Amino acid sequence: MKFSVIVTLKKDVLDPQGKVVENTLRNIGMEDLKSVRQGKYFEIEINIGDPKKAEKKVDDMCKKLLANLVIEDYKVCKI
Amino acid sequence: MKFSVIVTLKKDVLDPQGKVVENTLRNIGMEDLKSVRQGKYFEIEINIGDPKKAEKKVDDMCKKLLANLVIEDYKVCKI
Amino acid sequence: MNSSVIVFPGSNCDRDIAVALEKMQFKNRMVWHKETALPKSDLIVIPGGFSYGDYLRSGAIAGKSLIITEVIKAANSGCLVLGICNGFQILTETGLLEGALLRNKNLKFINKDVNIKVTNNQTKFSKKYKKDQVLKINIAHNEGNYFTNPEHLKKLNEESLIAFKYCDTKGKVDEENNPNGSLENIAGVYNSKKNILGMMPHPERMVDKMISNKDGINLFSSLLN
Amino acid sequence: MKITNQLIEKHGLKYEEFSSIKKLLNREPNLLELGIFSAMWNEHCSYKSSRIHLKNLPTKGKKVIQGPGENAGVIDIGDNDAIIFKIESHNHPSYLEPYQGAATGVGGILRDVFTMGARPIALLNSIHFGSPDHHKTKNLLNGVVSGIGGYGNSIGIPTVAGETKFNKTYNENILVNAMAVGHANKDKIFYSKAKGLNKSVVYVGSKTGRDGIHGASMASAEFDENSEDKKPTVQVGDPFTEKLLMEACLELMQDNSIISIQDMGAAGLTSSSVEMASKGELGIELDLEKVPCREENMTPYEMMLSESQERMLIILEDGKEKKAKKIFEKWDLDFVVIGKTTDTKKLVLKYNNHIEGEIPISALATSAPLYNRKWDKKKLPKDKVDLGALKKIKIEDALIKILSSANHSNKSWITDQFDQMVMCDTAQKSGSDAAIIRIHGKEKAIAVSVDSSSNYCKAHPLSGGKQIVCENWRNLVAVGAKPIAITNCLNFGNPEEPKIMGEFAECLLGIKESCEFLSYPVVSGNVSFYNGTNKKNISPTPVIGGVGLISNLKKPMNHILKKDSSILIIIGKTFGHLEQSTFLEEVYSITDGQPPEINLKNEKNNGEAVLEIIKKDLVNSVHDISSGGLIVALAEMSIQSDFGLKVYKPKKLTKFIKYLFGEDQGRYVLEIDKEKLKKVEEILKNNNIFYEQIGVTQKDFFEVEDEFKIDIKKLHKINNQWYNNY
Ligand SMILES: Nc1ncnc2c1ncn2[C@@H]1O[C@H](COP(=O)(O)OP(=O)(O)O)[C@@H](O)[C@H]1O
Ligand SMILES: [Mg+2]
Repeated sequence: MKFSVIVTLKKDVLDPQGKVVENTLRNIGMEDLKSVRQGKYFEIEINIGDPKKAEKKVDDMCKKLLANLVIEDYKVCKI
Repeated sequence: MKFSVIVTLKKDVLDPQGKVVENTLRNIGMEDLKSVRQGKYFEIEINIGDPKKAEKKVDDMCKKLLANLVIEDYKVCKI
Repeated sequence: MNSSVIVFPGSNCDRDIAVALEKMQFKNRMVWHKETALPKSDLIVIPGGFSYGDYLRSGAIAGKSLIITEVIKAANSGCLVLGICNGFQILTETGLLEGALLRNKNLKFINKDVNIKVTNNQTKFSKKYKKDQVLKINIAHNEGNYFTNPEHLKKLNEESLIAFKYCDTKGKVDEENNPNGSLENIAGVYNSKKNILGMMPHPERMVDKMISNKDGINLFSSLLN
Repeated sequence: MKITNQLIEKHGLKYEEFSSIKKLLNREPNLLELGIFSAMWNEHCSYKSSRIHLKNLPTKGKKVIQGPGENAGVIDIGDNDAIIFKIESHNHPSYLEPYQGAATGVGGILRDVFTMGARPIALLNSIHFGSPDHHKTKNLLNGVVSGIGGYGNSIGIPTVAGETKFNKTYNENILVNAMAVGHANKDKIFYSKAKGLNKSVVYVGSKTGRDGIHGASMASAEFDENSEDKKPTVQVGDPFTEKLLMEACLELMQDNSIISIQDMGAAGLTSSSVEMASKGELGIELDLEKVPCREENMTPYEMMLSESQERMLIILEDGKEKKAKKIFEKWDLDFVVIGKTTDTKKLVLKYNNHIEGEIPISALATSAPLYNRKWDKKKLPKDKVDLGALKKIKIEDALIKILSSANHSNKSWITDQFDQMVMCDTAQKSGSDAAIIRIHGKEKAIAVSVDSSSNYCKAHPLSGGKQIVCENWRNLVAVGAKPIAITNCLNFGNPEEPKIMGEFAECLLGIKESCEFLSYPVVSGNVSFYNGTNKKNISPTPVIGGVGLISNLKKPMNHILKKDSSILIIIGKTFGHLEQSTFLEEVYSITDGQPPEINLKNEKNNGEAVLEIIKKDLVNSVHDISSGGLIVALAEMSIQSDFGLKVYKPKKLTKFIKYLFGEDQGRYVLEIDKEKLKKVEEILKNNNIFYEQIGVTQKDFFEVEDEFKIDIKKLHKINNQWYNNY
């Protein structure tokens, strides 16, 4: 079973990377741009048949390693 | 209009970061794990009403800046 | 010999390279990235550092700056271009050099003195070195893992476009002496016309005995005549 | 809004403190004002528990240009050159988010240094983690090390020295102390004291966000049901912006535009504006709607208490705004005049022309609480360790055990992650007793080192405080530098407990005594209390950062053995003090007993003789003897070099183990050419200094006479495996 995990900085946390990317996109002529936020993406394959259990496991991974909940949020999706 | 962009390393490019995450997850007891690949995630908001045009613009951003096509693939999704 | 050092926001080896160039009697100028014209130069150097914080990908954003179009023009008309560390990354991002620099294999920043071998001593950058001479040069990078496609790699080898390879003190090239995971231990490459050199090691750090050694001197003196 | 007891408590204020606030204002404060008081009156900003003790430290000296009280200390190194330096803690944020916590720690201390007009030339750090077995340690180690590197490498300032220790006392509370050292022209130093009326107060740097707002989680009109997403967060560092800010400030400092400048550190806009006004005995008025904000709808409360990084406040001379603005625009940074200086001696905060808060500056600064907290003295522990009763261990095995331990393993796994060479003036990198940084374009250099020894301080704070200053001094001497001054970061537990306050008070007395005797004044520092959790306090850990001068750098001195068959001598007397030693801790897990005694007179004489010997070029390598004793010092010398050595069995011998592993203070090992020995002995005899020949260098093997012989390649391997296997 395959999941995607997206880890992004919490709303009020400074995102210096996103900011620089945003400015650069504007500078190279993308004027219609409103905003960019950057995050991390993981594609996780797991050997568990039961979707509920599998998702629970991936959720666990996020909490334990992939995201630091002090500054980050995460989202898990089955793909 | 909002889009998500996922940039991942091409299949034949080594992903040491994903590998390390994978090993670490195993070490902390996630035995059912099959594989992890890591990538970048962008959330892009854009002031264009026409979805086609907007998507085209985001695609442009990927080609021009967000992805390095020598080593990376990307995927754009409306969200 | 006139040289220009391009300074991006976040460049941090710009002073170091300027000191080395001046020590070697180059007439050097610093060029701010927002400038739209280059002063007359025989050599353009893109220095090390973290241009734009290395955000997104190292070198990616500097590769889109105003001055870069001028650098490309100059390079295409034969001007010598040297990219060191972040400069190498920028050169690959602009396409002036093929390939890409990935994260170091161990995922860590690496700063240490490593041995590299001069694999081609027939270029304007290397003619003062002996063939296969082993140099001890400092590296300091997060993304120095050189990668390219098989066709290009073949071309690099066939046309002697590999400038330096990581090796041991005796010149042996193997996995154990590959600090960052680069393909074939590549530490630096030329374009096909050999007027552009990109390298991860920092020759400008090796021009002063008190601080390190003088193994970088001959690169600059090669360029002088 | 009504100020409830709960609100007061959430702001970390005691009820008595709240009463004083009401008295000082002659009324109840509003929420904004309460927040400002809480920021200025907390331990971190007000030093309310520590001030009366800090006062006793020696802070003056011939070479001191500026002692404690400014952003950083300033010393004179001759020829119009000044060195500006300071150390600071970032312990709690680093425990929550090791990468960002450590990174922003580095960023913060750099700002303290370049605010004063210095270009930073070196970074150091002192990092303490819990036991390697603790489940959090590995992740914290990885995060902290890459965070320190991530910031320093990116901004392009070499990280050249530090210390890394593991001890279970830090299991729930790691220490991350960062030190920055900068160089300035003596006549171009900038201070925070405001001067003149109606001068522009300018905000420069990054925009303000809701980072690290104290107590922002509490309920209030602004922080209602949605307060969950406004939870206080650890700041994210942006070394890129800091690099721009640094270059922009240094550029602006070239002429005479700046009256006063102050970085926004803890308590951001609040502390910076109050500090400037307080020092200048002026008032300050801010128009908060002008503050550049990152988020929408930020309230005055949030703006004043935000701890967003990479920001500065500047008071400009009249008519300089345009020129200054141009510089900041060149570097893509915000530059906004947000207020002016006034003669009211008040902090007046306006938002869209409406006064939101008004507080006398003195109420926030000079009238802040000052406590003389109760403290207990700690007696010198009596318990003598009975060596005879311990299970026998072979010297070789003990040495191997120590050299392969987490605390004594080679640190290159860490230091390879730091750019140590950028700026091309690092003449001596990590790995030696002290790092050496050349002053750019000149012949002279400075040496820097940071040190701590919490075991000694825990056993007997007074001796520990004394010892650590001496060890730091010794490390500078060992590379041939004349020690000039120190900065200190005092990491302690909860000051409200008399025992902890006692540790603090006595460590400081010890520090004072050594500093006075060695003419080694304290020019800056930082206090970090409340290190610990659930009533468990960390061992007292004062960290000393020292700077010394090498007036003519010919060749950097270090402890790498240079030749075969040279003579090894030890300077200073060996008694074999084993209590509190690495030997007892690593081999027998014994951690009680007394720390070694300090003899300041010998310390000074020995050190001065070593300096003379180095200066006269009579010695090949020098190493001070610290934790692990003589044999560990010798092993370190040969591990780093291509030579082995042989240690003789001493003639007058009580116990070989004590001789080899004892941690008597004030000692050095010197490697000397045979031909130069006489000259060296002359110097030592003339100065009445105790010394012995203890061995000789040789090829390939590390050998202890009649005991064992081990290939140095093997020794090297033993010393280099811990981190890679962890
Ligand atoms: N976190 C660190 N950052 C930089 N250098 C470090 C760090 N930890 C240790 N080092 C370096 O490793 C060497 C050995 O450290 P240490 O044993 O504490 O030395 P000493 O006992 O002489 O103070 C020193 O050169 C020190 O600067
Ligand atoms: Mg030492």
